[in-house]
Amino acid sequence: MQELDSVVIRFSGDSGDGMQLTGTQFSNTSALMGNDIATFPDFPAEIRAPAGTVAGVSGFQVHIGASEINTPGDEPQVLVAMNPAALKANLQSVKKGGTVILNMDAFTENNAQKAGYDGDPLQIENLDDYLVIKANITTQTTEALKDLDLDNKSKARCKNFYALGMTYFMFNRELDPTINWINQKFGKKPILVEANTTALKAGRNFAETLEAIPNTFVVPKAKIEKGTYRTINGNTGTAWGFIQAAQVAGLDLFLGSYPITPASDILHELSKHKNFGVKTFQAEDEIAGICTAIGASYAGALALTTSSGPGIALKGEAMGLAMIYELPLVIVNVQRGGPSTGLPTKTEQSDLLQCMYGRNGESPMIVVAASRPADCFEMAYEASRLALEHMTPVVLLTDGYIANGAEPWKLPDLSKEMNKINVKKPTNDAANWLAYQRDENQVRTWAIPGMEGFEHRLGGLEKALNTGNVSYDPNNHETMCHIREEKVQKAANNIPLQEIEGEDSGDLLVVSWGGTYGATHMAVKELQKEGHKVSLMHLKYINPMPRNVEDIFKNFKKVIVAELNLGQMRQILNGKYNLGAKGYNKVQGLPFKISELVEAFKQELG
Amino acid sequence: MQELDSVVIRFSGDSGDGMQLTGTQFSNTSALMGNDIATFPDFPAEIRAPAGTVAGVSGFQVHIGASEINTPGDEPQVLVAMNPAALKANLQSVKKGGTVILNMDAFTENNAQKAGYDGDPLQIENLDDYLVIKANITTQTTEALKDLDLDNKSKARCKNFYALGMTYFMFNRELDPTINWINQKFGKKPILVEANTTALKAGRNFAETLEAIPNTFVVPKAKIEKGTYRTINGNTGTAWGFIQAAQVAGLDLFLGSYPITPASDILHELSKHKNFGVKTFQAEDEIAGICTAIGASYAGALALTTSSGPGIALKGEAMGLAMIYELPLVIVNVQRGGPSTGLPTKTEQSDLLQCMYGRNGESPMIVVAASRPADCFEMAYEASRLALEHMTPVVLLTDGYIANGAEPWKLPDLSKEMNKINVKKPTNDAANWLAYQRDENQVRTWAIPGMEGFEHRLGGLEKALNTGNVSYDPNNHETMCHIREEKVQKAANNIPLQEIEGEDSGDLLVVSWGGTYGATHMAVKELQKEGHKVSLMHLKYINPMPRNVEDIFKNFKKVIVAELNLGQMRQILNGKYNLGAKGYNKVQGLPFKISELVEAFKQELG
Amino acid sequence: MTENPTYKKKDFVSDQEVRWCPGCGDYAILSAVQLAMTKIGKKKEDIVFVSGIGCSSRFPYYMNTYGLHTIHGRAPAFASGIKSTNPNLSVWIITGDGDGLSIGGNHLIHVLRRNIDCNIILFNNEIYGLTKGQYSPTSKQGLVTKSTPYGSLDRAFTPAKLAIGAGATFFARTMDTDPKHMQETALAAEQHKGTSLIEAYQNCVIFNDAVHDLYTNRKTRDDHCVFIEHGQPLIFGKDKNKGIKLTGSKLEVVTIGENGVTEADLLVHDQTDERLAFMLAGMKGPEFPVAVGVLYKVDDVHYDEQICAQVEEVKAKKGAGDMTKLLHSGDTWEI
Amino acid sequence: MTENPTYKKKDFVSDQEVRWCPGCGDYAILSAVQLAMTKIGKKKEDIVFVSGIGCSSRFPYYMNTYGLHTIHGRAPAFASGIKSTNPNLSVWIITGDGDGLSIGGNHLIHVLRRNIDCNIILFNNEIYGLTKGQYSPTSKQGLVTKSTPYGSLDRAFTPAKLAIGAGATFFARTMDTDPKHMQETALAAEQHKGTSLIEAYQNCVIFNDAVHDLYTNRKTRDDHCVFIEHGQPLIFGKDKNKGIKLTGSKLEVVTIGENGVTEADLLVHDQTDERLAFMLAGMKGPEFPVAVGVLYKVDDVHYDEQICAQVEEVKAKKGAGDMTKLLHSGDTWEI
Ligand SMILES: Cc1ncc(C[n+]2csc(CCOP(=O)(O)OP(=O)(O)O)c2C)c(N)n1
Ligand SMILES: Cc1ncc(C[n+]2csc(CCOP(=O)(O)OP(=O)(O)O)c2C)c(N)n1
Ligand code: SF4
Ligand code: SF4
Ligand SMILES: [Mg+2]
Ligand SMILES: [Mg+2]
Repeated sequence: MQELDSVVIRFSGDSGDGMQLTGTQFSNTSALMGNDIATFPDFPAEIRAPAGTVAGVSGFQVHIGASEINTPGDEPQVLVAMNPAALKANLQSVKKGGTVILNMDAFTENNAQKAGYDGDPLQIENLDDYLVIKANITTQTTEALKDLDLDNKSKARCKNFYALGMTYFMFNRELDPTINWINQKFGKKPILVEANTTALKAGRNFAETLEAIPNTFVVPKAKIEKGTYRTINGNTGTAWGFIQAAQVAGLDLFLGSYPITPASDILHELSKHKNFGVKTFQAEDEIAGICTAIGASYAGALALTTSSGPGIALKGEAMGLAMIYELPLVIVNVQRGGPSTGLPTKTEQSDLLQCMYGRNGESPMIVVAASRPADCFEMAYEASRLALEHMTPVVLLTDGYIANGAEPWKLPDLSKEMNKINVKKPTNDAANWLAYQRDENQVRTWAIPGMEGFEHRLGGLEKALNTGNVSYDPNNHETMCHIREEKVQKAANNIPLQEIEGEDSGDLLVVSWGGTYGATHMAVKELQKEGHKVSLMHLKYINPMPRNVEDIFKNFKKVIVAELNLGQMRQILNGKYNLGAKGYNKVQGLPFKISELVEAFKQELG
Repeated sequence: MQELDSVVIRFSGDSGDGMQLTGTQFSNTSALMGNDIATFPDFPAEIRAPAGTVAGVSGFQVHIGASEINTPGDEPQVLVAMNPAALKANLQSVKKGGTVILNMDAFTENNAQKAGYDGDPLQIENLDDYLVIKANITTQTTEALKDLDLDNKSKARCKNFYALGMTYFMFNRELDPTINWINQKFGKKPILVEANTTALKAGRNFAETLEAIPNTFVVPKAKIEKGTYRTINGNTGTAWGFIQAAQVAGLDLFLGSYPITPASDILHELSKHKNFGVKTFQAEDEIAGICTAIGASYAGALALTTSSGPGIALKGEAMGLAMIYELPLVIVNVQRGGPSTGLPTKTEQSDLLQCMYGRNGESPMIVVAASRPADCFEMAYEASRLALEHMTPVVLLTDGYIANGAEPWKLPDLSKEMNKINVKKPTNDAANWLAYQRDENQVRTWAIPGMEGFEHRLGGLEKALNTGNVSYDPNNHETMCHIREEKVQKAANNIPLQEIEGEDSGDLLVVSWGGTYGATHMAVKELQKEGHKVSLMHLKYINPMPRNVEDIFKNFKKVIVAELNLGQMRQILNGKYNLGAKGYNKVQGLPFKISELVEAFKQELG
Repeated sequence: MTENPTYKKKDFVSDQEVRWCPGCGDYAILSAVQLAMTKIGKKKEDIVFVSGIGCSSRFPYYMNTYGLHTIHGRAPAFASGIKSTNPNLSVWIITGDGDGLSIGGNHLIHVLRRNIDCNIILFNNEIYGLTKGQYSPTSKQGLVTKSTPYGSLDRAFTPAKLAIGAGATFFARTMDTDPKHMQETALAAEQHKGTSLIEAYQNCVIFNDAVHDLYTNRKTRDDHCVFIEHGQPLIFGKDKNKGIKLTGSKLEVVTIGENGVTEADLLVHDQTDERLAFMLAGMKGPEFPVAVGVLYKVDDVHYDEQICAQVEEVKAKKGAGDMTKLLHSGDTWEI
Repeated sequence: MTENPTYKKKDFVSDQEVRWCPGCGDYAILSAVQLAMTKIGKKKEDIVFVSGIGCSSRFPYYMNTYGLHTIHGRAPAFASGIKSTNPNLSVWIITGDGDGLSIGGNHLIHVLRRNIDCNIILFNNEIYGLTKGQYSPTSKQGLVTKSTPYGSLDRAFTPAKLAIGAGATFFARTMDTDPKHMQETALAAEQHKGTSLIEAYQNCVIFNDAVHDLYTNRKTRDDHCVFIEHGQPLIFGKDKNKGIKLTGSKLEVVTIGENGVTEADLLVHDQTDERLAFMLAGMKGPEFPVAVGVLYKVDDVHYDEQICAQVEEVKAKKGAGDMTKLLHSGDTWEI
């Protein structure tokens, strides 16, 4: 039994093979056993692409560790390949020397062909560098279940638990968490409880007797902060963060949304929690999604709209309206691979400029971004807080990677750890109230229908200072444009100062933002260990930026901006601070690997 | 009779007073008499705001000169005010020492009140600095027409021609062009021909006998380039430029559009010219406008869509699709005052960033901008040429000011002065044709339905190199993103090098773009005359920029970017070239005044 | 419920100057609606007017209630959000034939489908007024406008047919020249639970003058409109001697007293009959009178009520939400 | 006209692998349409398939014709541009209940209004397939889906009613389990000049399995569908002994031979009768059979033809455009 600091495993098979479930079980069990984890579910683009094809491969990568884990890992050390297509899609990314577990039952000629192999995959692929474990997973599963009163198809469907059992043996995982889960999930169908449990145990037992597994491993508990933990993915965290904000603010929560990958799960999650006073409105399109939300905001709810790139493109006009109304609203963009329909199930950070500027006229908006799955809760809360306290729409950027990826989350103590939210209700002095009278932060107050004496009309035409009546006065227009810009900039006083990881000065400042934190953090840490004078500035507050950002830049010789696009944050920073920063950019629909970042930053260090 | 180099006159009255017509007549007559001119129609925001109110004032400013005229002038020297509201709205902008012609019939207590005067306007306004000419224009008009068989209301409606007649005397304008126009316009109703002609003459005669006009003026012919001239406004020029491009390319022209101020006139103008093979499709909304145009482009037409800011916001998703399809398409944005519904009838340049970035994903697009009314023809042509030759959507930016403003236009010799247009039809080798095979400029070819053997499908999902089939391959995606960006940048080889006005080096480089050319040109010229080392770089090709732009910057100590927004071009230039340029910005819904620019640039010069 | 104050019309007049062209039909509608507001039994602060963009859509500025002037075509969506958040509000949507049927057609049919309890007044002047006169989806084919100098090519929508086809539960027709009928129709709409769509024939004096003249002019109105009422036979004409008869799926104009036709032969209006409503919706001049009044009214579930009920149901079932519990739900572990 | 080549089904099969879930109803529709293409008398290069986004909207990739996979809901607009540019093309729109009726509802009703000569196949599976199972505007109220764990609240559209209300000139219903009927319906649609809307009941095995089972299952189909034909009485049932009777505006299911009912008492289908079509559109189970086949077909002007005709008319009137003349029109002067 060998002790490992961390290990990366990838479960891969056909869309129908249940790999997402298998990966999730492995992750959750490991988390419960005290490991730090990070996961990367990698869906095929189509619903059930033809069985057996590479396009139909569904993967789930999990990284577990005895120390801090921040990414799902660059290269899997173990690949479970349930069919030839899974082998074909993944082998090149497996670490040399790693283990490959194959379900030989699926390695038929027909399947090899579907996967695009022109012959026997085991001959065609060079497997010499790997430890290959061949198992007839399907037949062994059916065999293990032969006494059960189930049809063969249903029996074969348990093969993922059999495979899971094998990995549980290999990495000394406890079976109980998964058995508990099976009981809960299939409680009403005892036959399925028995089938899956039996398959899991059979897989484990088979592995134990298998000579091919020369070694088993143990990944000790991670030394992480004390507390109560759960695993969470970004979309769930986002949904919960909004519920919490509504609770703290004492408001109902309203979501107006139209389904789109990879944002739909926020809608799904919120729909489950109507007992929190949550209303979800599945609108006829994205425009109606945001417009119902603006209506709800006018009527006094904490209002949201959620979407991804193409849907956000449709919301631009209404976002501008919310901005000139000066009503609180959160717009979530779970970014995916663009342009156009692009790569819907893949990740990217290429909607930054769209969110900053994708509206007519001078239309400034607060923009924030979550850094990792477990940060989505906080940033959804922060987005809500800023929207309510500054009476403005706020864009929250996440991405497909952190939205679907899961990691352990130390549960916050809600009574202590959350900022207060100061809702801008007017005082009772209706007679002297003006809709666009502002406080020192240029924030107006929020009077809602039902409040006697505060009847007022909002519109998208330019407004007169204070009264908000329609005004075509040239100077007033200029004043209002400046005020709206200033209002957004003043939110800088209401956000944390920018932290940097590492020294305050040095040779290279790495700038990253949003969902890439795990990778940039690890890469910079590695370089720092090697003695390089590198620090990391990871931005979560994008507009306005924290007040100290400009000063931080001054103390570094070079700046490099790493992002999953062709240089959008770089364009903003260079334009604003004249940095002449270089970029490290990737647009492959995939998250950064730590190794590629290390290399790129080293190169920039010279 | 005094000779003037130039003069600025503003006709102003109630929306129903016919001031747009009066101003246009004065302009056209002056142009026909050999002056250079520039006009600025200034509409009220509402259709017929309540008669007599300031909101209902409709103005038309015209600048005529014996030398080059590029703007409608900073301050009118003559104001014709048909009612108290017109006086109220305009007096503060009239040059001290100027002439104010008042229609005393309209200066009733009631009208004064409607205009917001709390008493007699002539007492309240300090008119000491002006030469005030009071005339009972309405009653004198009806009097002059007393013998005509017309009701009094119709007679009174001729008062604008009476006022026009007065100004014609004052500036020694010929009556014939206007009388000809009246004949054409009212030919079918002789009574109206007579009424208006009589009013015009009566006004002229009245002015001649009027002691109050101490002096008349003459503005000699301008020394302008030889040729045939006509007046043109920007929207008409834009429409005609597209027709010309379609003719040269040998294609039908298709416009898919939805009406919106101030872009609708392009739709109206194109609708008139169906005999050029122009099809105009008034769609159900802006999205359908662009989508019908993309469909038309796929089917082989030169396809356009026209709109203004809020409508462009709706087109973002489809623009991204056209971009990934790589089909030719021109998107015209006649910019107006934003954000949101904003100031629909006013001008601004605040949609630049929206046009550059208002789409999800990495979605580069060619962007060009017209510099003045008479330039719209050429830039519409250029936009079409670039779209067709580079197989890409192209955004053409104009604005409310140049769209509605008119100036003389030296008619081009169509057989010589226009660039050829090289349509990218594939050769006949269907068997070896691939939809996304490219030439050295990364441009693919355009096969259209009806062509045998070229059947192919386009989609918004990422495409495989060359074939265009759907591809989820990570590296292919990155390659394609780079290729699409490169394709746009390569268009830099197909546009003119950037010219600068003035020396190649100096203390200050003024950068402007789009519809502000008249003002920045005049301001820089003035400073150059004063001996300052200032040059002007006026950009019409925005993405890509001409290849020599970066080098030009290097030779100036300072750069200032003047634009009608809060600094959008500045953000782009600073981000791209790390200039640290300052900006001179105005967001009042109004064009620049030369004087304010001169002052701003002087300040920057130190 | 506390007693509602008694309102006068002027209580609903805002401090903003009304800005439409002199003679525009919008004035009469505004006035009728302000009067109707005094009678609907709602407090001023519980009324919201929501509009899109267009001449007609300036309406909310002139109502001394809560209001939103939104963006072009989207008013039904804003209203849906408002009403779903606070079903106690009386929500009124003001839209035009361009705003509601061109760019906003989808939101209109979807609000009808969801049957959100609000009232829509569609100002149908068969033209785009605010943008200075382009044809609209209700313009008659062949109309010469700024954008169709050679005549428009599109077939026109009949709003009533579209609405009923989309599943409307209330549709009524009225006109700017009959303010009393307008007022009554507004009241009927407010009383209906679910989406009430009122088509108001409105005259644009500037860009499409007299387009509804046959139906709205007092001289010709009685001969070209049949004012329908639930349970009453369809009788019209200056002399109240014309009527509508139904045979199979065919409608027919008949004269009472001619060819043996008596009142008993006439079609009796049943406002709850969707198919009948669809037939009446399609009647138009000059052969037929247009049907004015409530063509269709039927009760059905309305979304805004349901969305609130569902929240209460789930609360009752699962208990009010407890965030700490939610965080700790499922698998957690201690470090 | 040159002779069209004779095609086999495989001529319309593209080189792209078909990617739907095993058992998805889309396969049958694809196959039926490929067969129909061999019979419409159009050259392959003159056919264009245009779709939005959804499982069904992958369709064009699988057709070896010209094609556009566009953006969500907008296919009718793209098709309108294509057809207005080149009316010689046979243009087919493929859409889903989400694509065509939710986000794309407006474009759908407007293409119907303009009556552009194209054919629309609406794959109605009453669910959003591609985004993994949210309810759609045709989902039955109360449906439990990913986005409605406590049941959906919206009332459903009946596509046929919506279409007829919008002014459709052709509406037909067919189903994935009857490929022959599907094929015939496609042919009838292509023959119709104007917009032809086909609603195809389609089964989504994964997210809404068997939703149309009553109508599409071979066992129950005959008792729950009435296959209508122009000029024929409405007879259905396994034993061909049931029929539909019309009294006033009320439809009724009757049994031939019972209570003295004979075939002569039955309603005879008249596909040109809009009001009748609207009635038939609304029939649904279990009380009524659904009407399958061509519910409505009427001839009217179609926009694409008109837009081209107008160009020709103006050319004839004003002569082909001459740019130099245009530049010199109106006032010009020499310097
Ligand atoms: C997104 C957008 N597109 C277009 C416009 C321009 N626009 C304003 S109102 C209008 C049509 C108005 O017609 P209608 O709804 O019939 O109202 P009416 O003015 O006739 O009352 C249009 C096209 C706009 N303001 N916003
Ligand atoms: C602008 C935009 N919004 C949302 C989506 C996500 N989306 C894709 S298909 C779809 C619905 C598909 O349902 P339907 O049209 O019924 O087609 P089906 O998959 O059932 O065949 C949605 C919501 C998208 N691709 N683009
Ligand atoms: S343009 Fe027409 S609709 Fe608009 S205010 Fe004037 S008359 Fe009324
Ligand atoms: S999800 Fe449903 S509709 Fe989509 S391919 Fe699968 S079975 Fe067909
Ligand atoms: Mg209208
Ligand atoms: Mg569907």
